[in-house]
Amino acid sequence: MKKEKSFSFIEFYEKFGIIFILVIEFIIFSLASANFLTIDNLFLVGRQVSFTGIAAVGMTMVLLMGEIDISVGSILAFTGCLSAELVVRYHMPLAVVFVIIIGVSAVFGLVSGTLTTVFKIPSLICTLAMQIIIKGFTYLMTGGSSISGLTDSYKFLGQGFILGIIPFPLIIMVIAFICGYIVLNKTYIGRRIYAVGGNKEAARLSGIKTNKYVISTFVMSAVTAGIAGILMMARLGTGQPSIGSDFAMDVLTATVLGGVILQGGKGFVMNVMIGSFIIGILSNGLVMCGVLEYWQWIIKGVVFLFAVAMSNLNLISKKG
Amino acid sequence: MKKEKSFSFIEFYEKFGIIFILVIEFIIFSLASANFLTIDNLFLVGRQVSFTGIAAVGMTMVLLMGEIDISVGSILAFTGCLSAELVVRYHMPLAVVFVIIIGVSAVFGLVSGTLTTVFKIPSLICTLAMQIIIKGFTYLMTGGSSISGLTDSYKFLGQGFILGIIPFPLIIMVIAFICGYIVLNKTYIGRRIYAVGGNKEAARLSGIKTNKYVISTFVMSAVTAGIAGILMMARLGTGQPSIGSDFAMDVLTATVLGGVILQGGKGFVMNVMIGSFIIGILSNGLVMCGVLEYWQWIIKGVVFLFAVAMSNLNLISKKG
Amino acid sequence: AGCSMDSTVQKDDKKEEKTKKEDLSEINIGASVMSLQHEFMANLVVGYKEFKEQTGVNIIITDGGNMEPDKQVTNVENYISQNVDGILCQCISVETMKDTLKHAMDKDIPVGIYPYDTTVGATTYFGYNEYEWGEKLGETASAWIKDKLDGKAKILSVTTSLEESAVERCKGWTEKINDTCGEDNLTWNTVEATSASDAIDSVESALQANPDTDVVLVYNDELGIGAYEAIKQSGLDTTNMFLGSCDGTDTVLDYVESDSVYRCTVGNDKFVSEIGFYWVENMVKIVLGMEYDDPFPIETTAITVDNVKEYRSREPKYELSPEIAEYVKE
Amino acid sequence: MDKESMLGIENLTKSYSGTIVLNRVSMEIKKGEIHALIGENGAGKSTLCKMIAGAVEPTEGTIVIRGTAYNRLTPKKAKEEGVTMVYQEFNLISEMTVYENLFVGKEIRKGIFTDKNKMMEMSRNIFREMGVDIDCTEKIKDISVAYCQLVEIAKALLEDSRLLILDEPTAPLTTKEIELLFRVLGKLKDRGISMIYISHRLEEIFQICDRITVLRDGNYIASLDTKGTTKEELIRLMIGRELSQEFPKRLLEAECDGTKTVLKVEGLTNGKLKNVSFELKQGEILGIAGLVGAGRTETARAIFGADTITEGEIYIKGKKVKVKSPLQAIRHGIGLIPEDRKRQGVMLWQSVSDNISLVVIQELAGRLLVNNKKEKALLDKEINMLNIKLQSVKQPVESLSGGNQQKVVLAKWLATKCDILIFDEPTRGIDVGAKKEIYDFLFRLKKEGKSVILISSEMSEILNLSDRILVMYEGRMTGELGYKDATQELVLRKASGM
Ligand SMILES: Nc1ncnc2c1ncn2[C@@H]1O[C@H](COP(=O)(O)OP(=O)(O)OP(=O)(O)O)[C@@H](O)[C@H]1O
Ligand SMILES: Nc1ncnc2c1ncn2[C@@H]1O[C@H](COP(=O)(O)OP(=O)(O)OP(=O)(O)O)[C@@H](O)[C@H]1O
Ligand SMILES: [Mg+2]
Ligand SMILES: [Mg+2]
Repeated sequence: MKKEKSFSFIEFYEKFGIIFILVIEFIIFSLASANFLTIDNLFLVGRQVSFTGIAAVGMTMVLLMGEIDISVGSILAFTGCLSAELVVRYHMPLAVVFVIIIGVSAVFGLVSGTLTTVFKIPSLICTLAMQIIIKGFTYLMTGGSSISGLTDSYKFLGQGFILGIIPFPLIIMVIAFICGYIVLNKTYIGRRIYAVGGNKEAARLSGIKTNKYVISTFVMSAVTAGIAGILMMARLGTGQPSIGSDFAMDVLTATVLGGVILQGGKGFVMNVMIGSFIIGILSNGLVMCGVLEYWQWIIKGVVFLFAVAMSNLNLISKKG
Repeated sequence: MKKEKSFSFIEFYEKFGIIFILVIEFIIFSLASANFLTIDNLFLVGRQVSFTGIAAVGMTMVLLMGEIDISVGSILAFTGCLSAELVVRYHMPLAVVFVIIIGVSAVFGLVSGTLTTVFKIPSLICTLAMQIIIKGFTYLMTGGSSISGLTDSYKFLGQGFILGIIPFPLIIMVIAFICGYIVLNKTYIGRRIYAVGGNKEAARLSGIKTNKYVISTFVMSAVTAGIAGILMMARLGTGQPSIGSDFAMDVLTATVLGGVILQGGKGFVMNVMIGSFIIGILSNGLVMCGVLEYWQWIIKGVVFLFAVAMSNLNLISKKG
Repeated sequence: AGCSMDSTVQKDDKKEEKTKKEDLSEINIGASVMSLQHEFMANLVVGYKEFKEQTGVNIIITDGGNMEPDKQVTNVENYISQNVDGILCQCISVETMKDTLKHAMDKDIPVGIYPYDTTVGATTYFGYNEYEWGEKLGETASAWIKDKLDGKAKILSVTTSLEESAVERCKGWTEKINDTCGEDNLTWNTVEATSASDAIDSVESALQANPDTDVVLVYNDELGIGAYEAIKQSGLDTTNMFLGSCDGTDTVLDYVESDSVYRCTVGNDKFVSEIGFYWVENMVKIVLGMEYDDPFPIETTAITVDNVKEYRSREPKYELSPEIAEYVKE
Repeated sequence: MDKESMLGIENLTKSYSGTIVLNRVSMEIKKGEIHALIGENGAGKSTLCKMIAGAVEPTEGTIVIRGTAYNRLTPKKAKEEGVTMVYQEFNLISEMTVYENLFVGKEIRKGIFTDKNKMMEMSRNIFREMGVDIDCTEKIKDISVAYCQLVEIAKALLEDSRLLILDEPTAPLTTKEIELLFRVLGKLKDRGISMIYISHRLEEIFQICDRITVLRDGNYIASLDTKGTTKEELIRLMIGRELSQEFPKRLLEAECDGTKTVLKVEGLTNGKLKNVSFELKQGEILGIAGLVGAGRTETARAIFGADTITEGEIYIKGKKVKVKSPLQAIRHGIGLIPEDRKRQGVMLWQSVSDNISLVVIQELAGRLLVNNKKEKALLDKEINMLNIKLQSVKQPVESLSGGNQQKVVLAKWLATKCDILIFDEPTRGIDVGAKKEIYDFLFRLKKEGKSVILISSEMSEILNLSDRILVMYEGRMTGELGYKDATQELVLRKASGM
């Protein structure tokens, strides 16, 4: 088979087209607001997106499997409150709290994953149900009120800066994406995730335990949401049961903007980070420019549509 | 090939298993609450589910295409407010309002459908974006406040009874399901919808304009949501911009409980009606039994999981 | 001919049944709150439960999910169908609830509602309204502006158009401050938020755009917590800054007490859980045909660093009124 | 019985929701032999092999692999025992590259990291060994069916297998690749690897197999040595009766009206095609031959409006027409039976009836409602004519055997009024009996005055059925031959661009 291996703009575009959207946002907002393009503000956005970003790493894996996880918002709230509870009420050290939270989130992921694979409950419905169940537990635990009294060392997780300027959660997000990149693109585990997501039957017949991999991605998604939960609680300085109702949709939007397709098997995790930033900068920029809330909604919707359509340009020209 | 042509429980179960869940609900709630099994209460539930039910007819068609429509909640709110606006401010007669609402909803559906098919934006993201855009328009139109001052003849649409006992919206819902059934299972249009949902490429090569059919289902979904919006507005007696934030998920849950699969091509619309009732009766029954609010969430989640798992029993036993 | 607005299946024997209640545990009260996701409502529920504990009255609590009026309608309809003896409803939208509540009253079910909107014709009302709360916050803020900011201020309102109560409160403080300080001296900005994490994002961004903001007014405590963290983390000089909100929940009282930038939260003379307790007691009185309060008396107070100690000095008290207490003993 | 046993099957039974598809089959495979498994469509060949490979769980029975008995196997377990299978339906991941597909589930690793370079190198080696020119970094979705098949085979060869099962590996291949494949299989056999070989092409069986087992309707019929049997005997065992001559007798020239041009294509050009021109006469069967990737499918799709054309004209019955979509093609009376049945032919989950009546459904419906009587009449007619084996018309197509699925696609198009029919590999994966039915059918169409374009990779089909043969090479027409002048050699030479 002959192949002309020249630089292909289409291919480059398909892979990195999403960056253009980010650049356009930058240009527009820099022109529109004097305070937008400051180091301070950019790091601020960095912190704001890091929670969605961290959870988006796990969500990417779930979407690569052709599944979906709607429960991350509830997990965020639950782990946030639980960690506050553990810190404030039981004075547990940070490391222990971390281990417990990761354990608990992993159990949530395990349940969702098992229900999806073994009981064949479509993941959309399964995680939707998990979402309201976990919400129920959150409120049973907190009685609906927020939990305050965190010490500064805990708050550092959400509010602190490294080198005096880089927000701590942003660093965690970048680490999460790098780990996600290595796992998905460099290890055999990643190859198998793509394989199972691309064609489950083929993967099964190649001797891959598909269920194990699907469940693992749900665990990953829950764990990343759990970590986001701890950081979010630290950032708010309180455990808040009511957060997270739009979280799943934000994470999902970031992931899909990043080019991960819902059918599974296709997507590149580093673009998801860019997707998160597109959303974060848009929210920040619109507030900076003082756009009316109602118009903010409309603009956001239009930008999402535009962004996804742009990154699909090569598809659009195809027939059928 | 030998075949034992006996009555197959599995097959029956696969088709109608969802009814068992409904029966179980009936039994449990009748035992638990004296007020549950009264004609009054059952018709009440009938009215409560009819809004989700009507929109579920359209959603079924969208899901049959392997697509999804998250924007129905916003359409519900928008059409509710717009119809209230038209009635209260412009004193338009009912028929005109209906025509306008159906037209406007159809345009929403047309936009979502076109973005999905022509611009290849995944429908989840596309309708998510449409949802916030339409929400923006709703608030721009109403300024955020509710619109009151409806006359009784309008309110009848949502609050009235036929034959003194059957709620009007329930009748509309039943009609909607019967129409859905006829269109999907008796007409050539339905055949083509199933075909496109089952294998888009094969359908295209069979001379079907696949895009046209996909777009039509989005239009159907938007129009049914629009009709639900008028009825909802009549039931509430006001145009409320803030309704509908969970509507899409409720409709989706009803549809999936009814056995329509998210991959498309498979599902039976009449079971979706049962799915709607399962949700409605659960909400009603739990209140009737005075179950504690947080526990209501947990129980609902568990019942959904159980219901879907049950209707999947035959799948679960299969391998892989 | 077969069309009507009312279901004709009526139970005529219902009324007799209702007049006589031998045992408090036979009484069922339906209590619909706006959304259990708000701390204020969660505390209200604490009061309901306390009352249930003490008397055995059965209280069925529901909420409007994500503040959805249609869910609340469904819940109240279910109460009616369940034949409860009284309904307490904290309306997300009073306009929306009107028809449904009328149905309840048509069936002789006494109804107690928030807000104070007499066009509903309810049996009793909550004695405060959102507008007044907003005004109270505005009053305190105005005093601060005059005192510390020479009567000139840049104000950031944090609210949401998704909730009627938020809109009312925001209107309350805006009008009050404009009246007291004069519109010309003020610059207004608004951001929207529906959760604490939302609030922190929007306030952070707004402060980046307007670092010279002096006053931040938030429609409830939950979002206030987000705004508080945003201000603290912005590193701005807060000596003359004013952050205030409504609800009077514990977490915020802590902040107010610690003399932070959180200067004020508007609350009631009673703790929220107490309100819940006495509010449901009031309804039980109605059911039993006793004398009851209408409107249910609540004083609005602005809690600041000056009076927070005093405000918090007492423990919540849940004391049944004598006539009910007697019933319990029997 | 001189050689050691590699695999023993004892009383293997499989039933799907009450329907027995394999009934107490016992057989034996010896070490180092190539064992053919033949039978009609739906005889249960694939099912039997899938059970051996652990992909399907048997209802009853035992599988003995080199002395170890198993009641249930998993794909993993089977692999560990050295059983490798090339499935009839592809199991490739279309979003992944060729080399990644080769190593799914057995990635070469350094620690937890994959060793990309090593995998690519090994891929290249295996393809070189097979004599296939393929770019390993190409994604599966970008290569044609034939290459997919070669990738599947390469994937199996990479395994350290002792028993290799090949389920119709040659179906999408042309003569050239089949020869290459057989050479590779010969090498494997020399290494002592046993093989089960399924094919509907009996010549192949005689070419490479040592022994043959025949299945019919899920039952074991016989095992024979290749040397002691004949094609006729095999056919008789397979279908339970004699089959007269494989190809139908050509019609006399006079019987068909071969003068009127119904379709004329001029200078068809797009990404894959270069200036393709030809004419199709009424009542003619026009064969198109070529090697894999020659562009035959592309030509068909371009005429049918499924792909865009950048240049060129299409004339139907002398009138210049624009065909921009399949719908327009159908309106002009063109029908296409696509080569990839699973992706382009059928709706797997939908019933046989829904599939067959799909194209004509609007005509079956008065205004809107589908006329059940009319539909039933149509279904009965088509199913009888093509002899489709099924339990009920409401059965999902998924549960039919491959051959019968193909017949469903044929039925769908025969139900239309199209008088120009393009058959792209119509007999791929179809058993001898059914093949003959399809051949007869092509001649019936011809007699009815319909025109047929027949694309096939089976040389004998092209030579025996066509009135004229076009040969393609790399997107171009390289020759046109009358059936009288055509020989296998000539066609092959033109197909190789010589
Ligand atoms: N998943 C399934 N559910 C129900 N029936 C099935 C299923 N898979 C196969 N069958 C049936 O089992 C029988 C045997 O099928 P199988 O695929 O083994 O045939 P085959 O001999 O390989 O035929 P072909 O030559 O057409 O490939 C067929 O009648 C088919 O309809
Ligand atoms: N979907 C596709 N996308 C990109 N390239 C394709 C696609 N399908 C086929 N090709 C390439 O197009 C060329 C022509 O393929 P085509 O299928 O038309 O050949 P063919 O002569 O019909 O061969 P065969 O049918 O025997 O595979 C091949 O090089 C093939 O790799
Ligand atoms: Mg087979
Ligand atoms: Mg081809």
